[in-house]
Parts: sequence; C-alpha cells; structure tokens
Amino acid sequence: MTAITDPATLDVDRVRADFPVLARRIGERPLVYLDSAATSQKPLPVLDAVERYYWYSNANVHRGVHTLGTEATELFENARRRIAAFIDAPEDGVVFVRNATEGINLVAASYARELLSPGDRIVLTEMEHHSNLVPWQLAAEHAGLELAYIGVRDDGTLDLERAAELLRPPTRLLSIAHQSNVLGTINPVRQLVEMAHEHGAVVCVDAAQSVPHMPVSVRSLDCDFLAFSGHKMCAPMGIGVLWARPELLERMPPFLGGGSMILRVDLDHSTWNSVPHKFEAGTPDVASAAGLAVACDYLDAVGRDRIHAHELSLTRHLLDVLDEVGGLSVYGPGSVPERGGAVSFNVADVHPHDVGTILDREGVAVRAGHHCCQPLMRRLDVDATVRASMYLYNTHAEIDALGAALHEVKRVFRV
Amino acid sequence: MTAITDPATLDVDRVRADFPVLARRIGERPLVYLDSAATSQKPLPVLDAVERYYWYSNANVHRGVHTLGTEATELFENARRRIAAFIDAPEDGVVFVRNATEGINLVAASYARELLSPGDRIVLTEMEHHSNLVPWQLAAEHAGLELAYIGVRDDGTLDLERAAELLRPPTRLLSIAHQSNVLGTINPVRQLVEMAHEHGAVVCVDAAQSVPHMPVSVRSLDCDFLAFSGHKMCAPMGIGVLWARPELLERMPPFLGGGSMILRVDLDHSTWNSVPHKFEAGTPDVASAAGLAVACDYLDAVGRDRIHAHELSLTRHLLDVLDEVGGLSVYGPGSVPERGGAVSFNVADVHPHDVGTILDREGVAVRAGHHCCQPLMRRLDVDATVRASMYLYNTHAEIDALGAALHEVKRVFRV
Amino acid sequence: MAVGFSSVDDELFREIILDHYRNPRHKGGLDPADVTLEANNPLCGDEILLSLRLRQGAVEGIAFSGRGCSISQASASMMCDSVAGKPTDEASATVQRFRDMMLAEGGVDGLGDLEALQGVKRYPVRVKCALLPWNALLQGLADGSAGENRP
Amino acid sequence: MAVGFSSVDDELFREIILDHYRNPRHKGGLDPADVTLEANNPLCGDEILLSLRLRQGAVEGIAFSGRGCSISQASASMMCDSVAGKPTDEASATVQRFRDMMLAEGGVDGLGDLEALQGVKRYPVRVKCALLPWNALLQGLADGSAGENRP
Ligand SMILES: Cc1ncc(COP(=O)(O)O)c(C=O)c1O
Ligand SMILES: Cc1ncc(COP(=O)(O)O)c(C=O)c1O
Repeated sequence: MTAITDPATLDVDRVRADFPVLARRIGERPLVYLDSAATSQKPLPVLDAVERYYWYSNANVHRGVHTLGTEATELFENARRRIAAFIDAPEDGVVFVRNATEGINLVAASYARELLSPGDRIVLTEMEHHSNLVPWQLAAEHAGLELAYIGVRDDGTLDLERAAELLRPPTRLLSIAHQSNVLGTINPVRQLVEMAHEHGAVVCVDAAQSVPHMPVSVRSLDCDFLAFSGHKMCAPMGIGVLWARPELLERMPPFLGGGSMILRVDLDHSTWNSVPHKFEAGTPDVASAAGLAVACDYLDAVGRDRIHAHELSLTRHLLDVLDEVGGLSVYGPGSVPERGGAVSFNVADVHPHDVGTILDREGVAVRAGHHCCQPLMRRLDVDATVRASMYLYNTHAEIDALGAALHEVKRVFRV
Repeated sequence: MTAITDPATLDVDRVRADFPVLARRIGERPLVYLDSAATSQKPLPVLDAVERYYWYSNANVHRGVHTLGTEATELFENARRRIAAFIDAPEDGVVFVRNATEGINLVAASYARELLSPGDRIVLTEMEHHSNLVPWQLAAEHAGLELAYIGVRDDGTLDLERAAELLRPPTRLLSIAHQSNVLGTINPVRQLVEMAHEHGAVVCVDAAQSVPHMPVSVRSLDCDFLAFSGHKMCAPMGIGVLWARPELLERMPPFLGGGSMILRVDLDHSTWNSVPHKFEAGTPDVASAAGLAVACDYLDAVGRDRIHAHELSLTRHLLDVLDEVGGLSVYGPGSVPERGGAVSFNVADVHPHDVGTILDREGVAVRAGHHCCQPLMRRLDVDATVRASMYLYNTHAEIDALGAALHEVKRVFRV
Repeated sequence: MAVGFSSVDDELFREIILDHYRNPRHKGGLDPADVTLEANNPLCGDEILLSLRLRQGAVEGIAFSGRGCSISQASASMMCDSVAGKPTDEASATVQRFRDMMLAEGGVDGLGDLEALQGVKRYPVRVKCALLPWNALLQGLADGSAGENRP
Repeated sequence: MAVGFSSVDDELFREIILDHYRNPRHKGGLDPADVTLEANNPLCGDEILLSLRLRQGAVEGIAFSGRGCSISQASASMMCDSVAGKPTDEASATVQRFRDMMLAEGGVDGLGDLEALQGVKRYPVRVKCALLPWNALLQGLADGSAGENRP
C-alpha cells in the first residue's frame, strides 16, 4: 500500500485534538459530525490566528501609515499570497469575497452579464448547487443569454457526450462543480476545460467541495475562474476566494463600488484600482483572511494527499456500512476514487428529515434536504436525501456509529 | 450637569480593560488608537462570543435538523432580532451583508438600477464616502439615471437650500451619510427625509459613522434604507447590516443568487424566498453575526448616550488641544454637538502622511489620506488630511498625547 | 438535546403518526373545491396543498396533497380527520387549540388523536412541520368565509 | 516599531529631504517633452507626472510635477538632479542602484545626496513613496529609448 492510500498515515487522534467542538456531546452521546460539506469545523491554530489578530493588530487595511494598519495590510496581502500558492495560481488573480456564492455572482455579473452578448450560451450541469445556477439565470435574463445543461447519467457522472455537443459556439462559458456536494462525483474538469477552450469558451470552476478536500492546481486545471469558501476548509466564516485570470479581471467592469477599489473618484465618474483590488470594495474581513491563510498551513501540514486518502478510506467504509444496513437507496458513483466523501442516500420510505432527527438523537449530525440542488433532486426523482459528508477529523468508528443509528431509524420506522 | 453630558459617567478604565489591544505598545510607547472611524477595536465579550460559537455550535444555518445547525440558526436569527432592536426597526428588514459598502451596493443595484427609470435623479452630497458614491455612479451609468450633489458649506455643513431645490422631481432617491467620516458633521437626516418623502423620493442613510457612536432610531429617522458595518461598532469584521423597509425589499429583485435565497429552483427559472432571506445568498458569517449581537449588548450596557457624551467631551478637548498646538487647519464644524468624534486637520505645509509617520513613532495611530472622500478633499482644496477619530475607550490623556506628538511634528518639520 | 424514548412507542414518531404518514386520510384532490391553499417551508422543502369546500357554515369537504416528512404529512391527515364535516367555527376553534398546544407551554387535552403530536414540542425545529398544514387551514377558513356566498 | 532619532537631524526626515520637499528642483513642465509618465499610489494619493527629453543618448531634460509627501517629492527632486544631463545608460544604472538601495539589505554608497533616503528603509510602508518617481523614470527610459529616433 502506498502512503497515499494508507489511511494510517493520517493521525486522526492528533488531528481531532485540534478541533475543540469535537468534544461536544449531544445529550448523552458524543457528537459525530458528518456535515462538513455544509461547513467544516475549525482547528485551534485557525481560531488562535483570529484571536491574535484582534488582540494585537486589528486595523483597517491599505490606507494606514500607522503600525497596526501596516501589520493588518501585511497579514491580508500575505494571506492572498498564501492562497495563491495553495491553489497553485498567480497571486494577482486572488479576489477575496465572502464565499463561493459571492465569487460566482461576481463572475456572472461582471463577466457574463457585461461582456457576453445576446444569444451567447452558458453551459451548466444538472448537478450544480443553487449558487452555481441562480447567478447565471439572473445574468442570462438580464443579458439575453441562453442556458444549457449537461445531464447527469444514472451512475451519477456527467454525460460527456452531451458536454462535447454543448461546448461549441455559441457557448462562451462553462461553469461546473469540481466535486458534487450531493453525489460526491468528481468531475473531469481538466478535460472539460480543454473541450471548452478549444472552442473559445471560458470555464468557471465551483471548487467549494474540492479545494478543501484534495490538492487543486489552477495551473494544471487551466481554468479561467475558480471559486471556493473558506468556511468549508477549516477557515473562519465570512471569507472566500474567487481566483480569476488577471487578464480577464482587467477587462471586467467592477462588481461592487466603494472604498479601496478606486483610483480616482470624481462626482460623475471614477476610475479603478489595479486588479485584484478593483474587485474588493469596502473593508474586507482581515481576521478571516488571516485565518484562511493559517487554514492553508494547517491542511498542508496534515497533507492534502493524506487528507484525500483518509476521506477515500472513510468513504469506502461508509459505502460498506450503508450496504450492510440494507434497504437504502444510495446515490452517486458506487466506488472511490471516482467520488469524494459526500454520500447521499435515503432509507426506504422514511423522509430524510425524519432520518435526520433520529440520527441527531443518536449524536450523529448529517444533513437532510435538497442540499441546494433542487434540479438534481428532480433528476434523482426524490424530494430530498440524507447526506453524510466527511473530513480529515472523522473516524471509521464514527461511520460505524452512523450505521448503528441507521438501524435505529429502521427500528423506529419499522422498515 | 446631566448624566448625558457628564463624561464622568462612562468609566473609561473599566471599558479599556475589556479591549486587549489597548495594552499594545508601539516600540517603547503605549498605543494611542485614534483611528476608530476606520475600524474599532473589539472587546473581550465579542471575541468570546466568536470563540464560543466555534467551540460549541459551529454549523451552517437554515438547513439542518441536527443540534448544531439548530443552534447556529438560532444564534443567527437572534442576532437579526437584536440588531433590529438596536436600531429600533422592524426585524424583517434586517439583511446581513459584509459591510456598509455591500449594503449600499445592494440598494444601488436592486433598487436604483432595477426599479428607477432613465431620467430619474439620485441626490448625494459632496461629503460622501466613496462607498456612498461609486455604487450610485455605476447604477446611474447602467440605468440612465441622473446624479446631483448637495454641496458642503464652508463651515462643514450641508447646503440645505440647495437640498430643498434638489429634493423634488425627478429626484427619486437621496443617499446621505448620517455623520461624515472626515468632517464629523452630523447631518439633519430626519429633516432631509421629510423633504424627500414630501416629493416621493426614498432615502438611504449611510450610518457607518452614526450607529456605532450614538443612539439611532430607524423609526424616528423614518428613512427607507440604512446601512452600517459591524467592524466599526466593536463587532468582528465581515458582518454588516442593510436595513430596508420590508415593502421595498418585496419589490426589489434579488441582488446575489445562490443557496438560501430561493423558494424553488428550476433549470431555467427560480422563485425567491421571503424577505429578508431573498437578499442573503450563500453561507453567511454566523460567527460574526453572533459577535455583532454581543457588540450591541456591550454598547447598550455601557450606554449609547454615555458613549456619545464621552465622545463629545473628547472632541471638545481635542479641538482645544489642536488650537493650543497652533498653526493647524482644522476642518468641519468648530463645535459640538453639531459634530461627532472624527476630526480632520492639517499641519502647515507638512503632508498628512509625514504627520502620520511621526505620530506613529510616538505611538499615536491616526489616519492620513483622502479617507475615501476624494470629492470632499477637492472641495476642501487639499490632497489629504490627518484624521483623529475617537471611541468609547479613548481618554483625555490620549488626546494630550496626540497634542504632544503634534509638537514633535512641528519640531521635525520646523513649522 | 437527546431525548429518551420507549422502545415500544417512540415519543416523537408515535404509532399513530406513522400510521397517518403511511396511510394518509383525505389525501388527494377535491372536486369542486372553493379554496385551494399552498403552504411550504422553503428551507426543508415540505409542501402542502390544501383544498376546502365550505358549505352552509361547515367544512363540507377537505383534502390535501403534497410532500414532506412524517410530521407534516401526519399532521395534515389528522387535521383533515378532525375538521371534516364540522361547522367552520368549530374547525376554527380546533385550529386555535392545536396551535396553542404546539406553541404554548404545558399540555392540552380534548384534541383526541391530535394529542399524539405533542411529542413534537420537544423538537423545536420540527414544530414548523406540524404547523404547516394548519397555517394553510387557518388561511383557508378566513378566505373561505369571505367567499361563503358562492353557489 | 518606534525608531530612535537624533534631535539634530531626524533619521527619516533629514535636512536635505526637507530642503528638496520645500524647494524642489526640476519641478514644473518641460517643453518639448518626448515622454510623459504618470505614477501614482492610489491608496495614499501620491501622484508624480514625470517629463523627459532624451537626446543623443542622454537625458537632455527632465522635470516633474505632482503632489505627495515629503519622501516622494524629495525623492523626485533628487532623482531629477542626479540624472539630468547624464547619458541614458548612466541614468539607467542610477535607477538600478537606487532601487537596489531601497529594496535590498545593507547600504549602498556612491549615490551622493540620494543616500539620505536610506532612512526610509526602516519605514517599509514609506519605501513605495520613495520609489514612486523612480518607477516612472524606469518606464520613461524604456519608452524613450524606443522612440530615440525622434527629431
Ligand atoms: C461614512 C462611511 N460610509 C461608508 C463606509 C464604508 O464602510 P465599510 O468599508 O465598512 O463598508 C465608511 C467607512 O470606511 C464610512 O466612514
Ligand atoms: C458545490 C457547492 N457550490 C457552492 C456552495 C456554496 O458555498 P457558500 O454557501 O459557502 O457560498 C456549496 C456549499 O454550500 C457547494 O457545496
């Protein structure tokens, strides 16, 4: 067994000691947190970075000659460099936003709505999160753009033949999840980028579920935009990243107007600061940016290959446990490594919310609902699913606890 | 002397003990932080609330049936209620945003750009922050709106006669700072709201510099929109508030698209969640929202009247000290209570950055620059100013330290 | 918050709730219907479509369709059972009593089968599920009485 | 970071810097100018407009206008002094030496009056101010040599 596939190489007990919330009890039971695809828990080094910032260096950025202002600016700009390195991308394309949702909205508003023309086509997929659907719908409506969708096959993967048909003129932009938050499917982004570029379309990657869980290289994906959220990768809430090719940022008009994004403001007209600052209006969340940089350090110290391998191992175990429980419908690819550690399923005729409530009584936190993927729910012909999603701090024993709790669901509902 | 005007009623030593950063030294000197108009420092109860959230209840909101998700949702929605009470406004008009800048952009994009018609006029003032200028310029350009400006008189107050002329058709919207971040001028918002409403225009208040420093009642201002930032009022960075009349929010199309703001998503069309949720796309910063609620508690416990009185007393002292230093140009109203605790000045021919650097060597943190108010700088016929701005934790002795440091500036520059 | 429950009858998912969930009464359409109301919970996706026929001051017909968890579906089914054929003022009183039971402290009796839903009170996030159909009925009775002079 | 300084000559705001700030050399326009360059720092508002006339491989004329702090203005004034009339390759070498002095560790000598700006290195945020005019000159020499075959 190589280091990559040997989960023993990740010392999960040591990792868990860094996450105070994991000591939490739900009633009598220890918390089993299987909802990291919604938001991850935060390790102490990240919380410490936030606290240190407020204790020593809190100030507004980019405008000060005083010591605190200089320190805050350095923390913020160093965070930008750190994130660029983390995703292997040129630094002047790193725009700080609140979350992946805002990042995608920025591209939809400043690129699609402003730079595309009526009749141009945007291609999405049936498995996208609402955050990668609604912004394009809004832009399409305003700018007369056409939307088209790559379908999802029964095995939970994309219909690549349809993709090949769609990724030609008048398609000008493809926006796609790197990893599905419902099915766990890891999409062949690099291949799709090649197909799109061949016909002159740009590609926006919704990396909300990939950057936290596996090594991601913008240079090797060769994508044009990539958005993700800090809060799903051990960083504080309130900070996210849109990476964009600097040349595209140059051409795009501003998104939000305000302090810091200007060069000169006159009463009737303004000119813009250099990129990426042109896209950062108002006071940013310096504390969370500093926390995000430390989260990158933390994930790299544990090792992203190791995290990915650990999650694959957990996923494999989870698929076995679900099989053993029996009577479940499991969605998405049936095997790793075609999928990551977000697994959706349903228990006979029991509604996912009822499953969620019973699991919660057992201390097991999963998500139940449409997971912001209503079109995919319709494709799967379900109203909702239960989703267990894993991260570096989860253990095989926790997966067993989920299995036991599912037996309890079956007992209560007599299925 | 009444309690309101007696600064002795605010126990500044006790307040200071709550702000760890105030123990910071800049080289040999204690930090004298006079840059609260840029961002305020944070008291321990707020930092504790953030930490507690991440230690015990961190989860995504609005979607979970599990215990952490429920707790996080309650914290978030309770914060909404707390903020509504703090500004004396109906709760369903509280939209969480990143900062005042995003709040104003939301109104400019979803109200002005979408609901106003070519030829309609938006009125601003010459003293606005770029965050209350650029969003309207962008909306005006896109929607063919006209912009007009209320001028600033030599005493730093608004030209109300001009305001009366401008606040008639085709004016449909007035957006105005409650308190100027450069001049300290407190504008007669209530009177301007009456004038605007009389002619059918709505009013957006940039309350970034008022909500932190004095009691503000939306009901008594009777404004239609009000935006402010948490980070200037003892709360964490990354959270701000747009309050808007719920009826207006109902009519406005969404701003950002994504998770949580939808009712139903189909591939080609979506429908929207109820207000205020329609305007909150993606995962919000729950930790900072919880921190903001605690900041409200903190400011109310100290007493907003008392804070305001303390700042007025500091401002009076500062104006005296600047007068004593001599050779300075001081901008804005010459006396309280027509002004709040942000005071701009220049030292003879010394450039504000040079002043800032020398003050920083003395441990005194002030801001030097255009303060995101370039049009106002032109009106004052200066490139930049030095600004000292005060908050509940500042002392009269700190103002004296500023005075001494200004003598040092004069010595170095031989003025 | 973990909640103890007997192994015979779960305190939340009572036998009778599971029964109404699996064998809903009054499920389907109503022809003719005077009033049709939609209630939904956008955050969890529960949907209830309630149809009412009010005649001579009484609930002559009632039916529901929709999708959702056992609590919202059982609540809808039991609600229809409890008001079908009743005078509208009696139906309104039942709505009021049920809402009081779910939202106020302490128990209520005299609601028959509906009392089985009291267990939901210990699960505050699920109270919305139980109330969903009742909010539709409340609205329907208000709308319907306004339109009572229909043929 | 507080920095000690003598009471006779401030380590940052040296006599000679104040002198160039208050009595800038080469301030104003240049007629004719071959190249005009703008450099600014949007965050602090410093602006430099640099005009150059390059003839026969030399900086025949140089002038600047603009506004900013003592460091940027004095730096511009001293820069113009140091390259006026010099062969362009010598001017380019000066630009290089000055940038090395400001950005690298350790001191540099042979820059004459310009060495007074070394004190700025202890104030990292102000280094940008000192470099502002030099960035314009660097660009101007590059553009200008491309256009050297002008009348
Ligand atoms: C009057 C005024 N408006 C708006 C803003 C913008 O605030 P923020 O940068 O927090 O969005 C500020 C602060 O910089 C301000 O002083
Ligand atoms: C695939 C995917 N895209 C986008 C998002 C939106 O992330 P956020 O809510 O942090 O903006 C999520 C998470 O909810 C997601 O899973």
